[in-house]
Amino acid sequence: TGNTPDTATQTGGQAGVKVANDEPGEKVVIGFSAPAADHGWMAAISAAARAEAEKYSDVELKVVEGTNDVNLQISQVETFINDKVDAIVLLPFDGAAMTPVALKAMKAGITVINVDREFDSPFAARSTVLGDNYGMGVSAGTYVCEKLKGKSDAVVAEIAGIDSLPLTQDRSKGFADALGECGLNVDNRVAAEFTVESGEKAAANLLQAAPRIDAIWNHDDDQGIGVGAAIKNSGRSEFFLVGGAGSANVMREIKADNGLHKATVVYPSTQGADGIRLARLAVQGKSLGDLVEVEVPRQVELFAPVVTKDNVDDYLPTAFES
Amino acid sequence: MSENTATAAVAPTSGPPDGGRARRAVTGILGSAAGRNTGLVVALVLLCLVGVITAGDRFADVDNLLTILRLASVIGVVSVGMTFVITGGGIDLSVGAIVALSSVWATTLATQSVANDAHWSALVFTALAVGAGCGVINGGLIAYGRIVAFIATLAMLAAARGLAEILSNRKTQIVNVPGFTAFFDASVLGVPVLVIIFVVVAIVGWVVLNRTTFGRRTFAVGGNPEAARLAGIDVRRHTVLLYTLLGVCCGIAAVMLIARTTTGSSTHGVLYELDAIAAVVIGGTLLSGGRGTIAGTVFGVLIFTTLSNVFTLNNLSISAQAVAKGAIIVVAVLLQQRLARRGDT
Amino acid sequence: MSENTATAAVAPTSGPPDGGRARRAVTGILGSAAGRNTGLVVALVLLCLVGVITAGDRFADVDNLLTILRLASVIGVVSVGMTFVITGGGIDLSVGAIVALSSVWATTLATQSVANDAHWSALVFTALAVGAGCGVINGGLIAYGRIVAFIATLAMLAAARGLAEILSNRKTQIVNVPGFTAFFDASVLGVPVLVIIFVVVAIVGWVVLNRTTFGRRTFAVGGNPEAARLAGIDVRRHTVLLYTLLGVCCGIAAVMLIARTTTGSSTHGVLYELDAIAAVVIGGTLLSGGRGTIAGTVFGVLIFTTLSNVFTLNNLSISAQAVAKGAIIVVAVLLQQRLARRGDT
Amino acid sequence: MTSSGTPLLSVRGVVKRFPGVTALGGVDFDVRAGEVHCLLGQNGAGKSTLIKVLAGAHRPDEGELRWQGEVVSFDNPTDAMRTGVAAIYQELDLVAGLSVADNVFLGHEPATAGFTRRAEVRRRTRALLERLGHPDIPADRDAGRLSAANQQIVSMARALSRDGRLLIMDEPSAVLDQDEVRTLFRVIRELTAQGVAVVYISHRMEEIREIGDRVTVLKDGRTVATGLPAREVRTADLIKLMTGRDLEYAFPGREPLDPTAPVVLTVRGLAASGRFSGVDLTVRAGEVVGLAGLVGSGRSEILEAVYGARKPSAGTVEVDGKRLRRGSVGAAVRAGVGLCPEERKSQGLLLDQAVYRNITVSTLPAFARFGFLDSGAERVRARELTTALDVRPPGVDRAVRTLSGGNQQKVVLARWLLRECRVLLLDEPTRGVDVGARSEIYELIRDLAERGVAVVVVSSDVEEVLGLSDRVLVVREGRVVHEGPAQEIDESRVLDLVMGGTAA
Ligand SMILES: Nc1ncnc2c1ncn2[C@@H]1O[C@H](COP(=O)(O)OP(=O)(O)OP(=O)(O)O)[C@@H](O)[C@H]1O
Ligand SMILES: Nc1ncnc2c1ncn2[C@@H]1O[C@H](COP(=O)(O)OP(=O)(O)OP(=O)(O)O)[C@@H](O)[C@H]1O
Ligand SMILES: [Mg+2]
Ligand SMILES: [Mg+2]
Repeated sequence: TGNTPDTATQTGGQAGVKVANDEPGEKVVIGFSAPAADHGWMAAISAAARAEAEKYSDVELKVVEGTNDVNLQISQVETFINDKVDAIVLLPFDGAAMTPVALKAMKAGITVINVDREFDSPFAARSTVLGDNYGMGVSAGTYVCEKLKGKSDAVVAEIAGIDSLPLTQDRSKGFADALGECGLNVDNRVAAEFTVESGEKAAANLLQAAPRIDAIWNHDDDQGIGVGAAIKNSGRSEFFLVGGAGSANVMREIKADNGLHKATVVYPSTQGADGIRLARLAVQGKSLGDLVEVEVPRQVELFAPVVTKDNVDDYLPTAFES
Repeated sequence: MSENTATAAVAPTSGPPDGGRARRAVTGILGSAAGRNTGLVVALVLLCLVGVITAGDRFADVDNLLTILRLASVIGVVSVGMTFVITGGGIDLSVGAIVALSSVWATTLATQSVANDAHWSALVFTALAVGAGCGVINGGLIAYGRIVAFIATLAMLAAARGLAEILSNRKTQIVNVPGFTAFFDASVLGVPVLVIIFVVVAIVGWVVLNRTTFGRRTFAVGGNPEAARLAGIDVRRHTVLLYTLLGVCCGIAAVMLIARTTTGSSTHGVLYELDAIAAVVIGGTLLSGGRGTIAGTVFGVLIFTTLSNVFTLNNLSISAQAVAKGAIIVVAVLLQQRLARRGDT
Repeated sequence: MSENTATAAVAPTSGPPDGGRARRAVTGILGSAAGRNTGLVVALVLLCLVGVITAGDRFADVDNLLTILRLASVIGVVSVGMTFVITGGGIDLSVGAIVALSSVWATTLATQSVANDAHWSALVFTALAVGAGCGVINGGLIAYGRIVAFIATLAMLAAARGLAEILSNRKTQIVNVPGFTAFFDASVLGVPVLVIIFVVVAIVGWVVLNRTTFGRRTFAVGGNPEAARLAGIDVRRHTVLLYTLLGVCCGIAAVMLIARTTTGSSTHGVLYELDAIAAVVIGGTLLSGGRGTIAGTVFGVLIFTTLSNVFTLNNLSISAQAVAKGAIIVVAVLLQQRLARRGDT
Repeated sequence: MTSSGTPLLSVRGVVKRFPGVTALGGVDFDVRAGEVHCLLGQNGAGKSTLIKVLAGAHRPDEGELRWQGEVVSFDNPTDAMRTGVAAIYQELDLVAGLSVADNVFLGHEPATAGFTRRAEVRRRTRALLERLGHPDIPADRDAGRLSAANQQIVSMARALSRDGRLLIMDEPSAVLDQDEVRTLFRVIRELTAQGVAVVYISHRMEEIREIGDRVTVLKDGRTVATGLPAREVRTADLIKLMTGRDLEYAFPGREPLDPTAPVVLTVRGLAASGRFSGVDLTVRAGEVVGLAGLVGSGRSEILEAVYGARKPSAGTVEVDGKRLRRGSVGAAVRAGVGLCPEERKSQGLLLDQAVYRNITVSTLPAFARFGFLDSGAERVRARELTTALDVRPPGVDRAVRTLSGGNQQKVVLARWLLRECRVLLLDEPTRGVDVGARSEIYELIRDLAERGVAVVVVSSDVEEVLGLSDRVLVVREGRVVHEGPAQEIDESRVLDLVMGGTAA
């Protein structure tokens, strides 16, 4: 299929570019379910998915109440199955817990696109769009290593997100592993809840716990606003801050280079939108542009790049406004 | 709360005083049961009407109704247990955490290997035992430690969820016990086993609350604990039993959730406490104790689940859903009150 | 809950029956005030000891103590308001949602531009007005609509958070009103403005609850609403006032949160209802109404904040924190009870 | 007594309906300034409902009230209080947790800019308590911790603090002893001398003779006679008006006690620190033992300690020779002990639950098989008892809250009559019970005794203790100061002992 040449490599980077795949095809009804939009990134996920669906005249999107109760999310998917939608884009609260119902949907002939948190059965989804949580931690850790090169006694702190989520574990593991490569380790770790307020609270306590810090990695830029406020309150500035997820706010700060944020690791909030696209293409039997492959691939793992002053302009357009 | 109680004192609840006795007794019971729940029935019917009007066949479809029931059954079982505790003058904030802990404990590798070696019911027993254990601790702290129920169960909420995280190492544990899955995935005459469990729990709950000495004592303990004590009821022991019963219900709910998700996880059951208490209270059970109805609770659960189903079918914006939900709760309660009052006179 | 009340009735709690009257009165008041809170004071001191032992200077540092106080102040203001509502026999689950809605409404572009054009206090007034408005609706539904407080405020919880999301379009709204930020970021003699606000709210709360007719009536309305009515108190109006007062406190908390985080957001104030109720109840206010203490509430808030500070200083895993928290709550309450009882006899 | 001119308050055709009951079906009467107007009527006749209508606590469905000739309508208690009506309700209406002084001035606190003037509140409370003969009640004490009698005094102080022109008292003497009733009467006389009108309700005929000027009799919610001269009208006539029957209560005849009857209850050296000490008590099967004493002398606490509801600091309790575990109600109940507590509302009743459930709550296993209740049988037995005790209205499915005070008392009593007890402890069993039902209760107690039950009765009505008991114990300040057969002691001797021999 003839694609217009497009150099953007990031998913979502093709926004506004007219390609053949965008030509209206048969009508596709897509159900979308995600966890509760209790923080900026998650809210951005749903918003991006909606916006993506708006672009296609042949897509009808059904978005249901976000929930952190797997029982409710299961019943939402069951409702989609009853409704005989063509595809379901599912960002599960808990990937393993949503596997049985996703299998059921697949068996009913519905194209399931799994987003962000992976199912534990390869048969549960036609295709999977994954953010790379472990890779995110690795990217952040590698960046911190680079910046602190040679300071073996450097104090590194970590402000994690909701600690009970597997994705948080993956991020932390990646971070610790990468730090280990250069002989550093996480000296202080606190967890927040992805919200501004919890970030402020966690950071305020963290700053007391560690009298001297060289670098902080904060998993989530939305909670990062609170982290920033706490740092400002404490009047400290001996360290630099690496963000996570990649909100527009933080990118603007990085660009201006006037704050503690020196970098952020992107965790694309466009995954939901990608899911919608893949669902539409898969149902319509189209393939992914830029690939020679005639089918939509099984799995798309998104890259978790580090955004710094130098490359921030590339990422700002797709960053989410938290 | 208190205002409500005060006014309730003036609006009594019995049938006509001068009719024949037998007739009076019968109409009294039926009348008050129907009268108490008419509002809820009407609210549920209205909700269904909205469902049919807005979503047509998609709502009235058998599959959809089964989806509603399946969704209702997990929280329903917890709510039935909660009805007992609240009727007995208590409250339990730890139900969600107990569900999580039970689900994790019942799906550890150790339990699963026992279940695979011996019988899958080992998994079920583990869940029930963990639930019961947590209930005993709750009840013991409240009855013998004399810690206010709110605080004791809040402590349990923190502790049980923390323990669940430690046990599972915050990983979702996948169940691999074929017998278990086969049993709970089945349907009998088209009705899923989960729904049957809920129906059985509700019926047993109703019978126990309304037809046994245990139930009668629950009303007494909740209505006036001092009077109950002086009437010779062992109020403390009874309190422990009530929380244990609720713990067992949480264990059952955990089993159901394991079956539904094929996993045990420390994130299961988040905010179940609020959902269950809301269903119980909207059903007409007094938060201050002494009055409780299982039928009302079941209606409460169905109203909440139907509501979210209708929302799902209608593709409503998520924030608008929340606002609508708030408004609908208020309307349902007002309806319930007005109609219940009329049914009384 | 009820068990507690029941046993309290049997364990007599007054001073010696034959002592001198004046002496008895004086020791009675002092004794019961100190006695009521000794347990909490001891718990807090123990906690601080643990902090000093495990974290040494990092804990005892002035900056750290100010951090604790700053963390305590937002939830502290809400808890003071909650003390009134619970003492008056009610409960409010919607405080967190009201904080969120107020914070969002006060930071919309429209409000911010008014604040920048006129005076930054426009932002503060908006937050207070929104809080008060939500409180009036809560109180009205409860007092005049006769909806159980639990349900009415649960509905408000859903509706207010939904509205906050709609208003903010689920984006975090950053505040850009220099005067506002400058004012609230300041310190007076080393004490941050936020802490001063908390102290002022607590003192005003104490005076109102203990020294004014409004406060006396709050006890009466919560302790025995029927008696209050017969004494000529307009119980319904009073109820509305109580929820409004709490709403205003939520507005204040929203302002503090805006100042602290420089943002308004629909995710602010999550689970404040639980934190505030827990602080109030652990402080010794009866959930069933009629007895309440602002001092106890302040201790309750400090205990919870110090706890999480000590945990963080010690770099404890979150799950272990949860388990420890559960255990510590139980110990604190038991301590409080034993000591309070001894203080009384 | 001023009989001239318009009455202070006149009541015409007042009707008040509750769902399912017409509590007042047309009440007419006048109250004149400066008189004591007594309301008489059986339990459930509508007296309390009437005074709630007069005090603005209930709104009448029909009828009119005139205040000094002007039609008034009281929408709430505040309206009535502003007009000049103050009331003491039958059910104590104090707020536990608030101090005595706060209770007295609740709703009309003297205040400056919203701040209560606490010194003034305390001073005026003390003055009122002094006037009521109770300077001993501390104004700072939590009202919930006072005895029932002292709470009643505080309620009176509260009513007086309103400076009303019409004071309504609903059975104020029920929890008072004779001495305190005398003080009450003195205060009433002072008030009437100042032109205040008093509406007085009591089931005790002799009080009405002593303090009343005129009498109005209610029966089934209607006025059956009004304006009768309180001193002249014959008791038999009043009872006939009230009940429609000729009957006066009398104590049933006593069979001489069988001296060989086995001892059922043995109490030795029972003590609770600071309350009572050294209590010895033996009761034989078929014997009725009365405990006489002043209010607050510790009789209730002795009963509670025997029953295990209060942990004694020393002493033993045996039933049929078997020692009971200390401080365990369960053990006592299993051994066949029953207690009919003093405060029916807080200790006795499940107010929102049906009559039959209140009656059977202590006897549930008797109606159950494998834990399943036969509620039909429960209702049948409950109905028998409510009929025997003449509980009105008769339905056993009615919530106890909707019964009148006296009828609630009968329900508590019925609970223990139902249970086949070995020992029955009765604390003020006839408080608030009307004349007719009183003699029925006496009959029942004697019946029980004849069937071999050991009965202990506490009562502040000395006549009742003497008339009912085989043996009498007199308690003063937590000690038994006299023990002996009831025949060998008379009322004045008991009063003498009770007061500590001062009147000897
Ligand atoms: N809130 C209520 N709801 C329903 N019925 C009520 C209520 N209050 C009173 N009644 C009924 O009204 C009637 C009159 O009761 P009331 O309390 O006035 O009697 P009373 O004359 O004061 O009796 P007592 O001497 O026992 O105090 C009774 O039949 C009672 O059951
Ligand atoms: N829980 C309590 N706390 C404080 N004081 C109490 C308590 N219970 C009883 N008292 C006091 O103990 C004394 C004895 O009370 P009790 O009720 O036993 O007397 P009584 O002889 O039975 O009098 P009554 O005729 O009123 O029943 C009273 O002065 C009362 O105030
Ligand atoms: Mg009466
Ligand atoms: Mg007594």
